[in-house]
Amino acid sequence: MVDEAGRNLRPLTLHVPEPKYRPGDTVSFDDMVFPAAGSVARPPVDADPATMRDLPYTLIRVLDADGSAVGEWNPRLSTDRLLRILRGMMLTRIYDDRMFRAQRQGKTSFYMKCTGEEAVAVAAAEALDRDDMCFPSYRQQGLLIARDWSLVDMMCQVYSNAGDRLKGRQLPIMYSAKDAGFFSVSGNLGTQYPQAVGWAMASAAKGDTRIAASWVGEGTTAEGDFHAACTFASVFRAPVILNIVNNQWAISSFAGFAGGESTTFAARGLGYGIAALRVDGNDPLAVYAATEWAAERARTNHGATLIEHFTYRVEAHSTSDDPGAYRPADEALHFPLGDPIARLKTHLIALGEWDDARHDALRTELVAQVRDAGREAEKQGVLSGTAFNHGFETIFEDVFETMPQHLKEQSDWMAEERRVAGV
Amino acid sequence: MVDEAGRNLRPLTLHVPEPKYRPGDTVSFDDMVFPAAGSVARPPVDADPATMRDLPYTLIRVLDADGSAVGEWNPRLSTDRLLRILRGMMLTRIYDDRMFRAQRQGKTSFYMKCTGEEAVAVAAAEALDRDDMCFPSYRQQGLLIARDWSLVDMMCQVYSNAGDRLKGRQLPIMYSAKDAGFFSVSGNLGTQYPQAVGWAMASAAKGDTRIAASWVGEGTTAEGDFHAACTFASVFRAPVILNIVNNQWAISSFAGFAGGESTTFAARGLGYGIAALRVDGNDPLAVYAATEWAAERARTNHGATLIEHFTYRVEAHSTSDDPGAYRPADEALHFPLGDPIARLKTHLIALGEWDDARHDALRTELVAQVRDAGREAEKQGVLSGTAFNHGFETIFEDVFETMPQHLKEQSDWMAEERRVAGV
Amino acid sequence: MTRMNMIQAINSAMDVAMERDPDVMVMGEDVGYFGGVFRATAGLQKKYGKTRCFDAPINECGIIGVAVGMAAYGLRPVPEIQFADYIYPGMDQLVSEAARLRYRSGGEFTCPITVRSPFGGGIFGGQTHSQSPEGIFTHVSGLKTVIPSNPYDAKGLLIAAIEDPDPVLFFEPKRIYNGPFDGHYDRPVSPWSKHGSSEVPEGHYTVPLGKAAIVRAGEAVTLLCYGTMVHVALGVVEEAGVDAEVIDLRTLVPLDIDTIVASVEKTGRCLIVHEATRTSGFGAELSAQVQERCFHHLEAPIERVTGWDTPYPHSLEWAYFPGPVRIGEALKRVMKD
Amino acid sequence: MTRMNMIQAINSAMDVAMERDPDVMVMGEDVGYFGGVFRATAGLQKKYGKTRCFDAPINECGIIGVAVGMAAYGLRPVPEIQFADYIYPGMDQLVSEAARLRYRSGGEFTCPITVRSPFGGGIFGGQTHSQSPEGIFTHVSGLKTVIPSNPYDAKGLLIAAIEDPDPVLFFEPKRIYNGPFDGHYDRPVSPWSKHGSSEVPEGHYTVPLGKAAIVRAGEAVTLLCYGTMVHVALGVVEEAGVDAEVIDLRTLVPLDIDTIVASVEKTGRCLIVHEATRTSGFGAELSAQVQERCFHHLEAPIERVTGWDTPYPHSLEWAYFPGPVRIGEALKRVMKD
Ligand SMILES: Cc1ncc(C[n+]2csc(CCOP(=O)(O)OP(=O)(O)O)c2C)c(N)n1
Ligand SMILES: Cc1ncc(C[n+]2csc(CCOP(=O)(O)OP(=O)(O)O)c2C)c(N)n1
Ligand SMILES: [Mg+2]
Ligand SMILES: [Mg+2]
Repeated sequence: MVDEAGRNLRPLTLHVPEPKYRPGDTVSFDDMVFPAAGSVARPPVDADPATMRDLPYTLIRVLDADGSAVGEWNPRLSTDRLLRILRGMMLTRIYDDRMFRAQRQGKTSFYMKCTGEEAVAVAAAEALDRDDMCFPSYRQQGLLIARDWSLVDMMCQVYSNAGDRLKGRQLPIMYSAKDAGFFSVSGNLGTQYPQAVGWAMASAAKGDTRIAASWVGEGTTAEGDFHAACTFASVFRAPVILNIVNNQWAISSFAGFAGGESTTFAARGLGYGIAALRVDGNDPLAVYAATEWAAERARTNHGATLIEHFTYRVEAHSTSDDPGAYRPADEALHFPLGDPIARLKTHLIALGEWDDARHDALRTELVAQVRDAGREAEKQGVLSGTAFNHGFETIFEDVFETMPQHLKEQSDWMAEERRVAGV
Repeated sequence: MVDEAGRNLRPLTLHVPEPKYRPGDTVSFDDMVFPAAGSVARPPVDADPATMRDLPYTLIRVLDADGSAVGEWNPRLSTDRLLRILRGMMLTRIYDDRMFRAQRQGKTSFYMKCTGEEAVAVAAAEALDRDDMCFPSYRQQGLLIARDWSLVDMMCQVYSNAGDRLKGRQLPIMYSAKDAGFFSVSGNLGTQYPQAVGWAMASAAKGDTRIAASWVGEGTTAEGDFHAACTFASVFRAPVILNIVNNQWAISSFAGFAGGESTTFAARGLGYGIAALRVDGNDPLAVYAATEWAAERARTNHGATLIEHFTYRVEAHSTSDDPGAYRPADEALHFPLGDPIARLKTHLIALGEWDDARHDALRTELVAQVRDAGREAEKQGVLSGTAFNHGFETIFEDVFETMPQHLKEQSDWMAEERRVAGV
Repeated sequence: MTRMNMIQAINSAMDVAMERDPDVMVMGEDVGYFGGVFRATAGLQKKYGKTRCFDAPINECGIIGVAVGMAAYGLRPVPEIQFADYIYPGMDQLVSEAARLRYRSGGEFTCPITVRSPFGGGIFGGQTHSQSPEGIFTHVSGLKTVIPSNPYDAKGLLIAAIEDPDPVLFFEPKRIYNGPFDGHYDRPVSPWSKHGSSEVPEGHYTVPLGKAAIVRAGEAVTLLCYGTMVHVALGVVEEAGVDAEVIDLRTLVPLDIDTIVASVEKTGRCLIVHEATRTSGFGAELSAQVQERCFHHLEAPIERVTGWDTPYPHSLEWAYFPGPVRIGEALKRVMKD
Repeated sequence: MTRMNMIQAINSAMDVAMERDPDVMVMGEDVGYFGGVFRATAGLQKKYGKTRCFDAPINECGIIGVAVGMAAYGLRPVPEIQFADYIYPGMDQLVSEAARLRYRSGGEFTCPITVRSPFGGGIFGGQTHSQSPEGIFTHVSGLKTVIPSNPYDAKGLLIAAIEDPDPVLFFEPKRIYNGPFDGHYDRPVSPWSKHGSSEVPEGHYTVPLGKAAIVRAGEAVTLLCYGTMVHVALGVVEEAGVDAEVIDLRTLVPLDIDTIVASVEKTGRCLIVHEATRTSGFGAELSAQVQERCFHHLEAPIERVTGWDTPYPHSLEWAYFPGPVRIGEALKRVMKD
């Protein structure tokens, strides 16, 4: 094409991202190279973000291939703490497996697993204070488990049963547990991010000492709420940890559709001048260390930290999804950062604090714990399309604190019609 | 405060930004230090953004204190081109002055000046192709003027008069001029940014050669639309130039409320992995050079560029605003980057192509041109609260291409009621 | 003619539109390679290439804003919002931009986009996969709102929407994607293949925007409904043995008020059904207009059967849903006076 | 008691609320040092400090989202949206979050925020400084919508809203900030100081949410209105010499339906006035409810006088505005039958 000015211009083309592999392709992640464990320096928690603009482009790793914890980011955890993290991750996975099966058995409408991403929630929870406030997405059930929340309570929510404190109103896994410092999960992606910043700003305004943390998937970083949160966090130096769980996939769209082809997700932090870390999300010690650093930073009035956790979504997006339609079935197996449970197990064995026998015994114990909880929960009912665990009139409660006249009328109206119709 | 773990914690505090100076303060910008003109290297237009992550933190300047054009970014413009830019900027300022006075004389409801920011629009327009599409904010009237758009047409819009192609529907200065490649200005901040990206994506998808450019203020970068635009621009490598006009103020809020305390606005580009430049917005040659570089980059399929233009809003936000209430009256005088018109004049004089006499003659000519245009426009009416320049029935036109029945009914109804009431 | 369910019909509409007009393109979360979480865009990327059908970042403001820009360029984008519940982040671009672009530019710039979005409940989707926000958009001047109730209409209306020169919201009642649900949640749903309106031409045709369909002629009462509720209403009418005239609105804006008025003038009674919450739902507008225009013909109060004024509950969705019991009782009341 | 205009009354409400409750805080674009583009928050930052009254980044999603988080912490934020036209980018946080937080968490988390926003036209603000979007929010379960029409109510309602345990939208009719505009755009407006309702107590008091005010008692027809239109309606009624009962709704949700029904049962006629566009405006809901509840008392069709179904035009705003001519004509029609 020759333009007005006589220049010979090539036609433009539109770039549409494409993941490396589609179903049927042979997977190899050999080109993914990561810095060695222990190789990244740990700045002081009060460091100026301007002095650590390289951190979003590297990967903080603590556990090396042999299971040794190395480098400045090694959080030097006690064996007790390590075992707590291991237990939390294992319990999360076992819980997921049972609830997934329950959904397949028709006991509920929906379920979402976090397989492979357990460290992101469990190790982070361990690094936070118990009364720090978490604003999770739908894939951080590990937070509740790490905070020893009742499995029965969680299951009752999934079953929308009589024991569900949310009165069957929310989609399964959209937990809410104020006493666990776990904010009500929303179906609308990313909305929790500015809310976490607001909570943290309130805590700061009140001279409190509690901080907030939030989690979104890498796909969700594209939402406007992400930008709102980062902007407010930057402007008001909110004591908040903003986690991005980069598990490579957003339903069927790979991370390239959120900008992952052009840079890292941690780099988003640079744009706002807030501290930004990029972490091996399958390395529980790295997750712990990064969270601890960010928490300390927030708690000492040095503001927000954005953390990208580099991980992989091993299972389907949800029980409604079939990843076989858009990615190779064995892609997860090739993901080079391994499995967080296996890696921590290896570490504990390397420390001489653990062995296969104890590991198997623990698994057996946890399976029993989940099974018992499941039985307990199911006593209070499971979701049914035709029988109901809560009275119809409960749908009018909690719209407002005090039920206004129009809702009372509607409630009465419903009752009367059902009476007349004899149902 | 001692927490559960027995740690002695200091209460958090909320940081609320505060500009350096408030009314009554003595202004000094001596602490603002800028790199010398000519000191910043110019990467090739196809450079990988990863190789130029320093550019958002510096300031591209071409004109030095003596008015010489120096360094790699010197666009080496012909005298004709320099004079065109000078003329465009002067005409813009003179036009602004007249329309501002017209508003004060009660001839219209509202006006917005761009005093001090003329280079950002005029020099950019010169560096774009005439058929590249501009998605401006309300402060880039200079684009229309640089593209030799009819002043009378612009004035008729400001007066909502009989000659207003927009039929008096839009607030003054919300121009629309498709034939000038100037998109309809919106009152909602930032909405034009994703639209520009969409236009650019469409151009690329169609194998066209035209690119898009958009402008927002630094305050507007906080909006979600900014993030949407940058994300799509990054993902689809859209041929678009995303300009941020950092004029230090957003109505009464200084740039710190958009994140300016923590980093530069150009740095936002890093987060998306798109090329990002930071430019002396009062240096017309720097603006030209940066725009030319970004346009070439876009046109050769290397994707989007974010450009921060560092400038200062010399006048009130709009005719509804009184900056004396929130910033020192003389702050503009202290802004260290000078005035774009004066700087280009000095440059032309230094080149030996210009002098005061010619400058004054040009000003006189342009004042006359604007005065004549004003008279011409006013012949077609000015805004009046009680007499109307367009028929009442016109408010029903253009809601849809074909007027649906309900609007016809409403139009008839209005006519009938007015007939009956005798108005 | 071939048998299609709603999804297939919608897919075919986009296929036909893309085939005929190279400026039609499809964009949205998961719509590309995968073909959409409901499979509505299956095969389109393969057939028309990645630059005409592609995944979007998860940003509804961007999806709509970018579509507005593409439309200003001259394309006819068909963006998908994965669930209508997720349309709110894109609200400003719809309300302030798409809807007003023609008006504010004096006709210089136009915005022929069609925003497709599955809506409505009854699938145990909980609060954020069940809402019916159509009423909100009917309040916005400059937008058209279309809701099909069967495969034939879905395809014809969607093609008409894509060809329309102005922005159209096309809400798809997801509960009836696979079959015409009659509101009896305890009974199996018959698939579309057993239903006449699943006979769909393979090629191009349109069902005009702004025209309602009388899906059952009758003399005793006028029943106004759209989407899923058409089938629920028809079921109740059959069971009750009432000679109701059931009108499927198909387009809410512009509304086919003439068909409605003619019917109510004939029957003297009117019942309005929708799934959206009651207060300020589109039923309010229908009720107001019928009352304004047919006042002297009305023999009984116009009634509305709607979702209650609560969020959409997960396990108790059948308590919220305006099902056969409620419609049946309301029908009795409207017929009584 | 002291004389206040609407701005002063609103300012005083926030002052009183902040004084009494350290958890009340104010945030929004330009509300801090500058005191707001309409000066509604003037002096608050100085008096209560920067951590209780501050400017926000220009991001309405953030302003509301952050307020939701602050409310979850335990504060009572009073965010300002500079113009109601700019509320849409914050729509999702309002509709999907603030409005449903109590419900979806079974009462565990609550959201006592009050979103203040100037709305309405008549100030030559063009399309994006003139809109009346209140109808949209009345469709959202879990939100309350409040609109004052005079200084006394403005202060009392705003304090009540701030003290309310649930999210409230508080729309301020900016056309009457300085005086009760009667719709005659060619006549001067008398300042509030000449109006009884500008006598406002300096301290704490509330006007309860959900209670309408009969601002003029009458027998011949019921006139339902709110905000600016209260004064326009009163003017028309006086001029026409009709014995109308004029009801200022004050709160749209929850609606004081009892007061409305009692009036219409008495008068048998009803005229509804609002400035928002007609289709699916709140007038539709009012009309539907009055018809449903007072059908057998109605002697004439309920009429709605509203803004037309167009964007708000700049220079022709008086063509759009439902002024005295239109209300007067409608009044004649409603009285005729
Ligand atoms: C506002 C909004 N838009 C779209 C969706 C539909 N949706 C649910 S999950 C999802 C993908 C999210 O991916 P990511 O953020 O990467 O999180 P992950 O599922 O990988 O944990 C989408 C598009 C939604 N829930 N909310
Ligand atoms: C969505 C939206 N929110 C708020 C406003 C009100 N408003 C108009 S201009 C402005 C300040 C914009 O500042 P900036 O982006 O820096 O541009 P500048 O005026 O400095 O050119 C604000 C808050 C608006 N027009 N749109
Ligand atoms: Mg993901
Ligand atoms: Mg600015």
